[in-house]
Amino acid sequence: MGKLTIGCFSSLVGSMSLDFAVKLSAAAIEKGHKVDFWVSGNGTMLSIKGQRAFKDYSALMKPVQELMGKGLTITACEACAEARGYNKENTMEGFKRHSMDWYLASAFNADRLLHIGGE
Amino acid sequence: MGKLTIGCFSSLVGSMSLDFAVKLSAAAIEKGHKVDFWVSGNGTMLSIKGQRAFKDYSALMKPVQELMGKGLTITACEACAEARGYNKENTMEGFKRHSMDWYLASAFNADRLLHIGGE
Amino acid sequence: MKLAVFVSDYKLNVDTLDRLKPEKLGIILVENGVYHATIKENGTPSSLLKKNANFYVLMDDLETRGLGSSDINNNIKMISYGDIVDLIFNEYEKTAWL
Amino acid sequence: MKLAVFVSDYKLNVDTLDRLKPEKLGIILVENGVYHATIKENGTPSSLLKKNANFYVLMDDLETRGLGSSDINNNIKMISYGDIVDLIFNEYEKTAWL
Amino acid sequence: MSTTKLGFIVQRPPYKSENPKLALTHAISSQSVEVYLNDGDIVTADVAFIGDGVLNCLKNQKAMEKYALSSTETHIKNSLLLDLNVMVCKEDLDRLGLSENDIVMDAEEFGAEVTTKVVPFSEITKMMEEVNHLLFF
Amino acid sequence: MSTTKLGFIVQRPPYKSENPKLALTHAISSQSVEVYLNDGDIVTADVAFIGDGVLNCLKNQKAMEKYALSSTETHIKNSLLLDLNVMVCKEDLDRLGLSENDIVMDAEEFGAEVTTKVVPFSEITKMMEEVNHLLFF
Repeated sequence: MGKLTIGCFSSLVGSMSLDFAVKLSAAAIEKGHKVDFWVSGNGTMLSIKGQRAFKDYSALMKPVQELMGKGLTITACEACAEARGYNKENTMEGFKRHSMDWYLASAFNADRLLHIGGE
Repeated sequence: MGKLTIGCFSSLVGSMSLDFAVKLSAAAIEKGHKVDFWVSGNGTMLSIKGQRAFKDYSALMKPVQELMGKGLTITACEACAEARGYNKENTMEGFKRHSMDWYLASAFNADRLLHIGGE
Repeated sequence: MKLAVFVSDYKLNVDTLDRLKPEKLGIILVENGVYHATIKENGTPSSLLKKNANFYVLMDDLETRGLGSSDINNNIKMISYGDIVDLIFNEYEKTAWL
Repeated sequence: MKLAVFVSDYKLNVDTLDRLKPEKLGIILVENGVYHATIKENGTPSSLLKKNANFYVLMDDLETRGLGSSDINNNIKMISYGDIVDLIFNEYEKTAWL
Repeated sequence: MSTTKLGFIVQRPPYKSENPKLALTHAISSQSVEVYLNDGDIVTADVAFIGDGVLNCLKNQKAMEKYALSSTETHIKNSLLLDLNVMVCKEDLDRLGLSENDIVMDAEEFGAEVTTKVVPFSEITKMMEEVNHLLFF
Repeated sequence: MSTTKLGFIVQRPPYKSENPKLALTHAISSQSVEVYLNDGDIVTADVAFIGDGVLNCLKNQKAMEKYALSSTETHIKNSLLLDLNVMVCKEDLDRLGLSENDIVMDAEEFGAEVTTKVVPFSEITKMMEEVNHLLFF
């Protein structure tokens, strides 16, 4: 089994790139791989607590929490989050916050890296 | 003097579309026009309080607060905000929250409408 | 109608502008749309500039990107945010951000 | 190198894919990239399908958009999220999301 | 008593961006805008799908099954149910090899009385001329 | 003691998206990644601008003056200061009518010892072959 590091940068909530990354993480964990998930830029929107699940909007908080329970490590870029008003207090429990070098460190021993930076 | 309604929907924090809309609002108010500003979709990111001003990121909280002092009316789509975890408690003071019909009501008697929905 | 169209991208992913034929057309280049005012790919100016329209480019967005007045085509007027406000209210009736 | 490229848009605003010439190329159509698998503009399949590559399309993203297996070109393999995981780990060495 | 007409123009495919769906939800909100207005004043919303935006209209979208997300198809049906004028550009359907059989044409199962109108681009141009304000998505 | 090489490829112009800047700030963070690693283990970051991404490299960007935002130019200079390998595709500069005079070639004023390398696309392909992982922006 291998290690997959996923970075999701620019994904809009409401686009499907974060949805894609979460589903891919689930599939990889299901197959026994280790997954590190990094969100930066607008991807940090995924980290805030208190997101409400409406059927008209991508609602990823619950799937992310379930994956954390199955071993997903998920980390938000601290500066990108703070700039957007996402601070330590309003971050979802279990969601880590680090500086950008965390992502590169995760890439260091990753077997595969999928960087979703387009847009 | 006229009334300008601006809607900014999909703008990323970090793109320049919200920056554009804020600067255009300032220029219109400077010339004596009334400006209504509606944010929906990811544009609702503008409404959260506690955004930190780093020089690497668009920092629009202070300019928006100054414009509110000069008469800008600014309103976020309530559902779009709630879906993203922006609730009443973490909304910037003076930033209104309404359902989508507020935007259309503002358009009703607007002399001009600039809808920034692209992307 | 008198229509002011805002172009904010260099590579447009819609063809709407080619299909709009208003009585009066203004094209306001903002954000990455400003590259249309300056870049000549393989020596050729942007095809957007061939349209029968009045062209404007936002000075702030040119300068942000390291571009300036010396780079722009001479049928394009350099404007400020205040000028955009006046254009919208006085010269055009409707706006379109593509 | 053995490269898996993810295409997530129908109208691409970069030309990178045309310039990549890896030893082995996989093109995985996801999100709005799935339209390349089905749409024939004016009767012609997407030019992307002319590339010398293995083509895959994510079933979930096809079906989300109202498309299905009957719509896709027959050189394209329909795959699941689990299949993507296997492709990444077993068939390709590096990935690129354009 | 006056009427302000808005034209919503959807130019891009669904899902990659939230915009096409927001176009529809905002257009639908024209039905409740009266709470803000004086008696007799109204706002109307016409919706036109052009360019690759016509891909929003494909039938059998499984967004709810696959991503737990309401589909753009559902929002088009809601728009018809609320008697919005929904237009789809014929030239773009032709270009993409699509016909009326492929797209959402009605919401009869919800009791909607109006249907989607497949029209030449010239009809959409006419709508754009007639409305007070344009909103491009 | 081992090295993991990352290739950062910037394909799009600056400012409209935050991505080109995030490419540079993430590449720069390769300089501090050792805190997470064992002694002698390192991560290197090569940065290549291709396609319209070469527009990131224009000189005299006034983002700070106009929008109170640090410019992409500044981040490129920081990258040079930290000895990152910064490459710019020659074919794309040519296509866009740009030369070395138009772009950020050094950060001498900060004491940087390395300069931007204008190279044919084939050199960038070679880098892509050599690195362990690719990150496209």
